[in-house]
Amino acid sequence: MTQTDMDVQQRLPFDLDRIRRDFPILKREIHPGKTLVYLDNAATSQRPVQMIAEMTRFYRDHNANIHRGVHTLSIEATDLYEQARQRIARFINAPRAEEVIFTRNTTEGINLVAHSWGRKFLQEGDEVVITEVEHHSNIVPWQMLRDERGVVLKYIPMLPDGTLDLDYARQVIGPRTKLLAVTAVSNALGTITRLDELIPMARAQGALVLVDGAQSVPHMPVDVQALGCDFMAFTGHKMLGPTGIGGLWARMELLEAMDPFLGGGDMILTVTMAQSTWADVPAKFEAGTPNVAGAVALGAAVDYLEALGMDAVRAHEVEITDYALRRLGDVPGVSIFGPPQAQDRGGVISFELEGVHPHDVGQVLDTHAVAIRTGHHCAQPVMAALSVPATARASFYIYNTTEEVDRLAVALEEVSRFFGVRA
Amino acid sequence: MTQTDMDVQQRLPFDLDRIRRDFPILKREIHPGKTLVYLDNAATSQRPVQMIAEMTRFYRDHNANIHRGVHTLSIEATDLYEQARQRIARFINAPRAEEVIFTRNTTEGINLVAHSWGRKFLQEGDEVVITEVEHHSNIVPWQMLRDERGVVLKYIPMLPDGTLDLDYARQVIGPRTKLLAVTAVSNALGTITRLDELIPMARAQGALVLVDGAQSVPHMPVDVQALGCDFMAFTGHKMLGPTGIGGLWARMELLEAMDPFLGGGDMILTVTMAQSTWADVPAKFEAGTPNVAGAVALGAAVDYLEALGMDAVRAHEVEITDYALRRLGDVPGVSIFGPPQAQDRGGVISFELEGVHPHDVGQVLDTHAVAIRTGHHCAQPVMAALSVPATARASFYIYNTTEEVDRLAVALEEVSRFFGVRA
Amino acid sequence: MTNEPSLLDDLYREIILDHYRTPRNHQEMEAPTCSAEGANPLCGDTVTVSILLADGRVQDIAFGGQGCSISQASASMMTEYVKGRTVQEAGDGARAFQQMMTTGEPQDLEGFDDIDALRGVAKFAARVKCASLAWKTLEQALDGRAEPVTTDERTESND
Amino acid sequence: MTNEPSLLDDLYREIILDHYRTPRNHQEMEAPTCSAEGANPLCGDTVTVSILLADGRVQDIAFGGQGCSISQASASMMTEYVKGRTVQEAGDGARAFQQMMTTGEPQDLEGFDDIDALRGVAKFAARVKCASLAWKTLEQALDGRAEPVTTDERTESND
Ligand SMILES: Cc1ncc(COP(=O)(O)O)c(C=O)c1O
Ligand SMILES: Cc1ncc(COP(=O)(O)O)c(C=O)c1O
Repeated sequence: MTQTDMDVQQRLPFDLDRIRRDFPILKREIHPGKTLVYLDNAATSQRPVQMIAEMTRFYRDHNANIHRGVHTLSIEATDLYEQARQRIARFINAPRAEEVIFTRNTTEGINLVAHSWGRKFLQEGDEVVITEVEHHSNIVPWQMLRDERGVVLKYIPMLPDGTLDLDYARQVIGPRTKLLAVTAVSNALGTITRLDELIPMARAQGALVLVDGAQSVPHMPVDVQALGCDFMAFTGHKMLGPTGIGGLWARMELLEAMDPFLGGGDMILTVTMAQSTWADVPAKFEAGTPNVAGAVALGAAVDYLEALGMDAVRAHEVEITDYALRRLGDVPGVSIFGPPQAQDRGGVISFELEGVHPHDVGQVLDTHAVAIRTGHHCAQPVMAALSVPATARASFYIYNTTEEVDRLAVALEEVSRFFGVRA
Repeated sequence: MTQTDMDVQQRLPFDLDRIRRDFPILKREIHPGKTLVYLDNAATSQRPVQMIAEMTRFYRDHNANIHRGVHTLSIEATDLYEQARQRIARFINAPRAEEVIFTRNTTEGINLVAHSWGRKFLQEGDEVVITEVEHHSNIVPWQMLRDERGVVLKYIPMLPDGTLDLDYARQVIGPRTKLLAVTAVSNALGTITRLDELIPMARAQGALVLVDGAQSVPHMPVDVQALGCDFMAFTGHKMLGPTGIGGLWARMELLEAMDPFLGGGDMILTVTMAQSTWADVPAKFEAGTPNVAGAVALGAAVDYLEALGMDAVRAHEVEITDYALRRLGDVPGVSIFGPPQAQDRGGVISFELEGVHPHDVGQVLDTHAVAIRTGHHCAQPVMAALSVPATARASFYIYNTTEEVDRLAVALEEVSRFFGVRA
Repeated sequence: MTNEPSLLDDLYREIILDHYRTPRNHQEMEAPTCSAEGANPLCGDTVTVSILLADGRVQDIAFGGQGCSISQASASMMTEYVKGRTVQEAGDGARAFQQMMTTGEPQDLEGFDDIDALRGVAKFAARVKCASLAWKTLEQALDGRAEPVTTDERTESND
Repeated sequence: MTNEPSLLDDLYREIILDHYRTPRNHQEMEAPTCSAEGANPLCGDTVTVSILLADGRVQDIAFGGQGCSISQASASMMTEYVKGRTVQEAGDGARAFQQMMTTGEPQDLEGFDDIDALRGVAKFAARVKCASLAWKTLEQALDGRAEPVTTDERTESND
């Protein structure tokens, strides 16, 4: 450990050694003698043993289908599933647990809103406003709705520093705006969007607000009531949970007014060959057997995060991002995209290395067991706005250390050497 | 063990003791001294340690997001995910692995077809034919499509013995029929539908055929090419796999012609703020981060079933169902719904006990640690056709023994005694 | 959470089985003042309640329908409780019953002694709505509303 | 499946890095007989290929675009291979290249010696489509087709 490193380590808000022991994958030697440095957390997080254990326990001790079962296992499974809903609701401060719909992921949550709310309540000519920094998940569903229903799709452009053009926002959000759909944090650049400015703009025009919380819910305290939004989608696999489970929160009046999404078992009240009627919220939106074990295990992931404290999680990420901005900034040839201050970012750093394509950067880093993501990060419009074909992206989470940032920085220097970019 | 029991046990095609050791939940004492008798397999199966271990291994050793990652974990995760697709494709004899779309469950698969094929290719007045024995999952999506698009929905009625009225089928399937959507096995009654008769009827009229394989793929050899169907939906949690993962198979030409389902990451080729283009099949239908670990673990479940051999799985279920039909038939007051011969059923027995409501039957059985399902089994039209409010249902799988059937039968006698129905 | 065998006696108290086997006021009524139909489609329970009101009192009450022992016994006991009481008292009973199902606590209400036998149901989340159906249907009949009652509220039950 | 460090030298052979740093035939062409654009939007790789044909032979060829070392080196090597050959030979080369990417086997083709350096890419599923892009674009240019090529086929690559 370097001196700087130790300084920072001491300021970090929680016990990293203890935390890292909960993530056995972090000990994996990717290549002989080279232990994993996992810096691809914006794509998906790693999983603590506690979450895996909860899932295993469910399958070994309580496994059954939920709802309508009168036997012990089914009652237990139902209770565990509904308890998970309550824990997740509390985590984002939802007023009522039933306002949390279990989905596969963020993407399904946004599609659910486009389908069940958008197709019912939007008319031709109504406007949906998105932004240029959105993940494809918060662009494509609205384009599909536009093409089907003649809704008008507008967007708030990105400024060169990766923040949104708020002056432009004030013009584009107008009386015809029915929905503002905006991410809380850009996964491609790390930018924290100014929801404190944007949500009031939309509300002043009578528009609803959907927040893509895929990169905020895992990384910082999120309170849907304090935000004043109407919909919030998020995903379990980025917050220590399993794959295949996510959540959509929405206000109860909206959920009650919306049409169902998928049709089938569990979302009905009555079915005859002629006609069906719908169950109450949340069942109305959860057709078929849900990912019961996934939901239960996501509950355990949320417990893990709550035990750390989301303020501490955020503080850790600010520290490590701040360190990384400085450390990477010192590597010859590296230029970093997005806001200069760690406070204005999630734990995400997108960068380029002069003279080396991001793909090659990622490939060579991998031989050093340093895992980063390269490409467009499902945000092609951001790449277009930056006029780059792709970027390299390092992203952090609760278990990352400044030592790992150092390994990234050293490896980047070797990448430059390998490609002969610098003498 | 009784004498009859031992006779049957000897004819059973595989080593039940060995299999049962793979399912630790079967040793659980639900109440002191009373070990679980799990007879709710049509709702969901139990999970072998091998499947749970595969999932744990994925999370502990290979966990990453798939596609577009250049680092080792991401490449491994992608390979494991795509290998699972191949194993599942082989399991149902799909001509190409890419024809298998990962879904959450059967319900999502059927909704995907209704959405992406139905809304694109069906016109007002076109006919979709379903049957009276369908699970709600194969009714409600078509009712929703009917109400949205003016498609005409017809159905093949059920005869009193739980089989379909094939004469009526010949009338109702006509030149305007564009799709026949039919289950392979009724989950409410166990009836194996006559796909060998129904599919040729539909094809002769130029209609496509969707098979709901939720109750066939887990329990018997299934070959989509031999069947001659066009779509087949199934679900992992009923076939030893985890919750939150299922499959939809469809012929490649259809998948290529269909519109996408959900919009977002991974299902696109290019995205600009103005317009997007779609990725190739299967990615086109898998928006967002899929249930990677779930798919991988489903692959392990399929391996487990293939190691047993699906012919043997089916033979075991026929044996045990045959035994149960006779054993339960001897319990005073029990009447069994559906076809009389085990050969004509999946491992499902729906019944009523004279003078005791199914709910009460299930409740009292639970005190004997015997887990059955009671209610409408997501098939309210079947209940209506039988003129019963609900049924009690015992359903079997690879680990069930004739001894467990005996425990069910004895417990049923006690239920009658408890409610004072018989002296 | 689990159904211990010893709990079974809590659920199926002798008096409940008695009402199930020999339901009181289980008949048709010629000309009710008000009536309501309740259904619990997920279980297949149905209850109809018919009431003859005069002078603000329930002069006569009858129930019909089919369902599990809990739903039918609860309906039978409800009719015994309500008969002869004022509309106000009947409503108080319905609210007390809901309270008992939610909390599992005894209710200090005149005429509730037998009904207390249903208190054990509160431990069986899956059965609470069976027990509640008759009482909700009663409330609906008294409100004079016509829409059918359902008890399909996920928040209250996991059935 | 994994990227062993020793494999890195298989991927980035010196001759590949040389073509990347000093690409051959990387220029514009005034009046090509045929040309095509290829893109790999998921990686951000683009390649344009312009060909001057005469007497059934590639008299001149040029490429443009941007992308990773593998995609650009492959394009550079492709142009060297194709220049002066018949249309038939160019097509054979493209097919042999695909074969090499699929099987990892050396291809017994005159003029393929340098190109053999790209054989190591076959071990890197995520990079196969980078290497293939130029060759697919070549085929498209020769077919005289106008639609842009993409290499987004999940079956061939996990990138
Ligand atoms: C015949 C049939 N179809 C469809 C389904 C729905 O399956 P899932 O809940 O996994 O979507 C079931 C499961 O209950 C079934 O038995
Ligand atoms: C900002 C943002 N939105 C949406 C998504 C999509 O999440 P998922 O793939 O879990 O649906 C992501 C994940 O990449 C994201 O970072």
